Amino acid sequence: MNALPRLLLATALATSPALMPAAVAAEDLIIGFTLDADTLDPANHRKRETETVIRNIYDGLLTRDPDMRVVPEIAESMTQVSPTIYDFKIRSGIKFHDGTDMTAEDVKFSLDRVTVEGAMGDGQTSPRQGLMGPVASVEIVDGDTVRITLKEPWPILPAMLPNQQIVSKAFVEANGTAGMATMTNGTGPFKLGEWRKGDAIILQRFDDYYGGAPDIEPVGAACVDRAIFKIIPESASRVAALLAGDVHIINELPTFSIAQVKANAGTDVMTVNGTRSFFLAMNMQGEVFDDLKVRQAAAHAIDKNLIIDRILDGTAARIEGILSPDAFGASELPAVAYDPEKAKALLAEAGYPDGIAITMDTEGAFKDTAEAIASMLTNAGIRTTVAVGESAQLTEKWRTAGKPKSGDMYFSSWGNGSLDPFDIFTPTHKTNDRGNSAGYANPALDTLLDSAAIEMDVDKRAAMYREAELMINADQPYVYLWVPQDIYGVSKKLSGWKPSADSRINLHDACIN
Amino acid sequence: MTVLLEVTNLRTEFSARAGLVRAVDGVSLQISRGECLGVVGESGSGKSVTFASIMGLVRPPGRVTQGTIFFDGCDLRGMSPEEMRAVRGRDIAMTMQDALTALNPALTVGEQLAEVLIAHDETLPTGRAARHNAIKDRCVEMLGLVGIPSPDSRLRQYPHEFSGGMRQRIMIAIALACRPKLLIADEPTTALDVTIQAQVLELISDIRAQMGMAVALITHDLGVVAEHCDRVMVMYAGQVVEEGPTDDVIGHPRHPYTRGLLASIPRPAMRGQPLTPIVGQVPNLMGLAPQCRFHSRCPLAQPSCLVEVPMLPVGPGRRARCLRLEETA
Amino acid sequence: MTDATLSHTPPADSLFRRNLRDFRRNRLAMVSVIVVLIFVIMTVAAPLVAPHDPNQTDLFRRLQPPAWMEGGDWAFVLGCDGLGRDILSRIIYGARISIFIGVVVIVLATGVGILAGLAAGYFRGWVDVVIGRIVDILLGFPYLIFAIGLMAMMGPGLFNIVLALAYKEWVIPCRVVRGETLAVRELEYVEAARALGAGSGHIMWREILPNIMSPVIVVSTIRMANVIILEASLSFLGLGVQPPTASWGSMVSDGRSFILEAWWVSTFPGLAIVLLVLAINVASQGLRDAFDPRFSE
Amino acid sequence: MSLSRLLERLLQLIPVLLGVSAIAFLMMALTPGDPVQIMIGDQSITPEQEAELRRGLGLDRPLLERFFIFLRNALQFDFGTSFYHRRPVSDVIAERLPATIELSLVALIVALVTAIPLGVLAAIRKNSILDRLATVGSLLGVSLPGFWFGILLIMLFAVHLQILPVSGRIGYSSEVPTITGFLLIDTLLHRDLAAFGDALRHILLPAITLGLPMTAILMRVTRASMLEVLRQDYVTFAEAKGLSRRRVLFRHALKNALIPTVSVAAIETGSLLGGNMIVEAVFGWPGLGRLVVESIFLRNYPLVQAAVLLYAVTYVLLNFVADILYTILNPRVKL
Repeated sequence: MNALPRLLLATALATSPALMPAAVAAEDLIIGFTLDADTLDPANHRKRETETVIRNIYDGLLTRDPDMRVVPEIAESMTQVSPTIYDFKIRSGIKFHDGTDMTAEDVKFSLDRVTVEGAMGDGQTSPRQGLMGPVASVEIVDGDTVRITLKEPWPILPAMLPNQQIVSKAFVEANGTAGMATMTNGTGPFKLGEWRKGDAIILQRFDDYYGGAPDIEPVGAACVDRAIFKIIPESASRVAALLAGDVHIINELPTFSIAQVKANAGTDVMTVNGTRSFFLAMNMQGEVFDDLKVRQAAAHAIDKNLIIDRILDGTAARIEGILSPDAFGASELPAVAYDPEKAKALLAEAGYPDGIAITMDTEGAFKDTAEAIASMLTNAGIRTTVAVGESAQLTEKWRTAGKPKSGDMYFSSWGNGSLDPFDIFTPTHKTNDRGNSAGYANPALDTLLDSAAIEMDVDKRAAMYREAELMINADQPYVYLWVPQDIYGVSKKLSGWKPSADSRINLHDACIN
Repeated sequence: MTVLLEVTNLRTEFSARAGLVRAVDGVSLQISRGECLGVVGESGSGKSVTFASIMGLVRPPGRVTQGTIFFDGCDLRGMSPEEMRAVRGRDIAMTMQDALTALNPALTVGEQLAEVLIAHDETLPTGRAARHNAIKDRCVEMLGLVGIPSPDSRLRQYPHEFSGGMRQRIMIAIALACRPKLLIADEPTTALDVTIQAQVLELISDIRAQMGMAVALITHDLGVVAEHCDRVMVMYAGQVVEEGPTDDVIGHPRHPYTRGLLASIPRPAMRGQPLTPIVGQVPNLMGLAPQCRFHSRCPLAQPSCLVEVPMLPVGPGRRARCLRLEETA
Repeated sequence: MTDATLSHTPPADSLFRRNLRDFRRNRLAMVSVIVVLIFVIMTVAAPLVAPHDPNQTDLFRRLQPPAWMEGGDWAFVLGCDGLGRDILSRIIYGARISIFIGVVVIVLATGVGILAGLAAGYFRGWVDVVIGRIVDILLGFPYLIFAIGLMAMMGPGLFNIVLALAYKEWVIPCRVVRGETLAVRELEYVEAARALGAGSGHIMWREILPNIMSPVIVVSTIRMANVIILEASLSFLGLGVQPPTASWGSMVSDGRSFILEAWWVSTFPGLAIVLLVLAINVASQGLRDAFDPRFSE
Repeated sequence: MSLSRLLERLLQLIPVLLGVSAIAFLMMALTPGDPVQIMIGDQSITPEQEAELRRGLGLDRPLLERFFIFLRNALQFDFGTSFYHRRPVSDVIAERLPATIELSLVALIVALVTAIPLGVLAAIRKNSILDRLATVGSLLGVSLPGFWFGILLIMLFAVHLQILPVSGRIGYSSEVPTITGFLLIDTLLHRDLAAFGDALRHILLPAITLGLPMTAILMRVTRASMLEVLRQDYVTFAEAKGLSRRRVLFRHALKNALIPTVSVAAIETGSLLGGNMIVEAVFGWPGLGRLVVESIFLRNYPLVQAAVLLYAVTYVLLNFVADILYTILNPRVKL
């Protein structure tokens, strides 16, 4: 009842640096994770966090190493027969968790389940169909080779294939799509122990694991007996769990907690370059931002380096175009300098000597950064009010796919897990495309993006994206801001684990000392 | 007759925000066994507080600060709360003005009756079943005594299921359950219809005669006193101003206040004379100067009355607190 | 038993003792009144009182500790928040929003609740049934889910927050008033008034209401604190006041993510909530004691 | 309680549930935001594939038709498929419900066993140190935002003292086969005292955080009504009967004083069940509240509607319980 002294005590303790690590059973690896999996069916979800969990149970034809290179996993090799035909030779001796052998039949079944309309049963189509692009058919060409035929060239197929995992045909037929949601039978390094919904997903080492991609050392069964995804949505609680020694890895470590996690004796911070580009969309169909000078003024008003340094704690890479520095086709672009005086001059030239007043929409999670940007804009004559909205509402307001939109400015982002420009450039910049929040319309760019999407020559393709980047750098439909790193807090007992740029947490190689 | 209750120089004070209030100031009284004492006074005269003090029921911020209370030879003020608890309900019982508020709405009548027996009656058998039956029999007997029809079935009912007169009877039954030596009946009839009033008073008188218990009948109705009481005591502003045998006091009041009281109510003896209310107001009981408290309203007041006035004997068993008794003789 | 304590005329002999006692007894209430007054003055005179512009960001002061801690600065006594804004100034300006939300929601809710509760408890019958069903439907919705749903539907904004909170808040005084009315309406003095030919309005307003106000006041003061916290909860879920406006709730909520590293960001506004709510309660208790002798034993 | 009264109660459920369903449905329908767009997020998709996804979720039908389909199916206890979990909503809710109920009940017990004795003591010793402490404590209780207080508790007991866990329902060393879904009961049924202790350690901080405001409210209500009751004539009369102090206080005073406490507790239990999403988020408690809030933000219509309906049923049932308790305590009111 008497809460005050307790509260003060706790507050005092919260500031003390001496935080002892605690003991956890040595063979359990525990991850403090933001969200529970929606389902454990690899073909029936649309969420990154869900895939992170599933990826430790199910392997794919291809996978990515921590440096985002695509390497064979269940496939032994990949051959591109023609721009629209890919052959995958399936590794032999792979077993499902139930002990049955995995065959090319299972691979075909798994891919059909995702790509064929109505293949999920009950007339349902996999929500992941869109991730497989223009796949026309999947065939077994001889006993152990699977051939994917495309309707049109789609060079990013290899980059997208790690998103699909292989299931057992017999198991799916026995349990149905309904059963797949909670029951698993994969080929991955872990099998499902227990799923305490909303609380934890307990994975157990699969001893007969074939070893995973030979290109990613070490090859073999997983290091730990059990890997547990413990769901802790609140970031302060997640950090507390790490500091208390309850967990060994936490994702989405807030930037302001970096110093404390580093200072704590038993814990450390690991980062990896992210794939999500942040930007300010300016409504080019609106009254003020249809003028290039005003858009340039906004770009000059923002001190990106200061925000990256002070708010993001240096954990982000500055961008001048939409592509992340790690993405295919990324290149050095002319930088827009921080110059509030120039911004004011540009505003005056555009006919706004007294500046302009605008509203910037953003989600609650980015409120801090948005307010910092808003105060910079205001200092440069663009008097900005931040309006925090719910993501669902903002999506509807800004991602109109060509329909007229209201609003001035939108602080937002677009993810690019494949690091292929097609995935981010086209939706955000092609005329009337889904994510074109700025309402940018440039026929020349549209043509360029369309041909780049199906260009098979790697160098030519990169050059095309370089050209596209220069176009948007000049037109400035967005103020391109930065690509933040993914930040993980880890226990010093952890070894063999590296964060991955696609936000996956692969636990195959992780050990607890 | 032997003295049952003897109170000497009782003083009860309440500390209010604005100061100390002497609700009872130097009250002395006696009640003999089997006697019925009428206590008369306006609201705020201290009559209820006097008896609450005797029962040890003055609650903070009130406090008995002075005086002695002897009951049946025992010093009540010297008793511990536990000893006092044993006296209450067993030897001294009390009924309150309104049975509707005095009976607990959430408990059955039977429970409220039985609990007094359980608390005090040491003659009850110890065996569980026997004890239960004995208590029930006693309850039925008590309800029957106060005239509740078919008491057996009504024990399980709640107070709100009875009529006003019945509730009053139940309250009396509870008070009498342990056959107390003294019953303090605090305005037993104010809340009742006139016809029921008479019945309830009759009931108290009957039982008093049966049990030989003493009764302190607190009322502002001199008519009730005249009819039921052996002696009467008139209180004003925390003090006793006149006491004596009922017939003497009512027939020949000596204190100007008693006279005023009698003049302000219709009486058969005064038929034809106009009613004369007492003018003025009861004085503040806070920080009163030591002087006659009635003088501001007294038709006989003189400057010489502004001194402390003791109770003065005015006849056999009669006293009054007035310096001008010769003018009322 | 205290029917003798009717007067307030000061007697000469105990003036000193009485004053001493009164002082001791009222000191707490006086302090509370002063605290409430300070907060009210703060809301009115915020621009004069606040040392800084509450919305002036300075990223070089991000999470600067309070003055007495290492790295602190007496110009920013309580330290700075995640954008380097002065926490003290934001608390001072934030009082406006929090007090506004708390007072408006409670006044609205209590007014509606009393009317509905009196009607339901007094008339009973179909009035009670209709009001009861509305109350049931609203109470059937968990408070936060309802508020979240309303906020999601109507969009952000101070007015919408007030609506989202008051929409259900009135149900609480309504239930209390109804229950008390049911109990009181059968009492004899009410029956007496009815017998004397008093109209329903008169009975409800003059006979019943004054006798049931004390639980209503108790519940309302408690709820006011709750409303301020519910606003904080909406902020926690990202549906609170719009930036850069500060409300205490949103400050506590925004600062909670820093609680491991920069406890001051959410602790000081949290203490402001506690202090104001505490002061309102103690002061109202003191006033009630003074004006209602029934409570002043 | 008569049978007809019971039937009447059940009949009262109908308008409440209909009203709640309609409001919930309308609210979701009128709220901007498209579940399909949210689901697709940043990933590429063709318009045909998007239409297929929409059809699969049943969102291609007109609003009114969707409402009637929902009602028709709900009557058969079919609440549809969760957009994200791709499983029947009833399954998803059933998995989360026991955790929420368990937490709420423990919080309720914590609140009752602290609030009633404290409220009674504070009333009996009015203006004493204890009364003042309890009053200040209860004010603090309602003044502390739960998410903030919860994190402070975690800091103290889990991070610094390391005597209680940060989050979750039970550790991973023990495996408890589900019988009731309530871990505190299941562990006892398995005679696994270690696991029971573990579950108890996990539930302690969230239950205190959740129960604190309720404790404060119940304490204040109990104190106020106890003071009111102690002024009543029947308490004086009970004293005059020479009853023991215990009997006067607990049988005569408390039984009446508890009437408002019980009604407030019943109402507040509803808000415990519906108001614990914040505590669930802070303590990583795998309950329903968190799921529902997430579902509102993700526009997972079927789950929100079913959960709201469930809350409404719970609320009506709780009221029913409160009514029964009210009659037991207060014979003046007839059910």
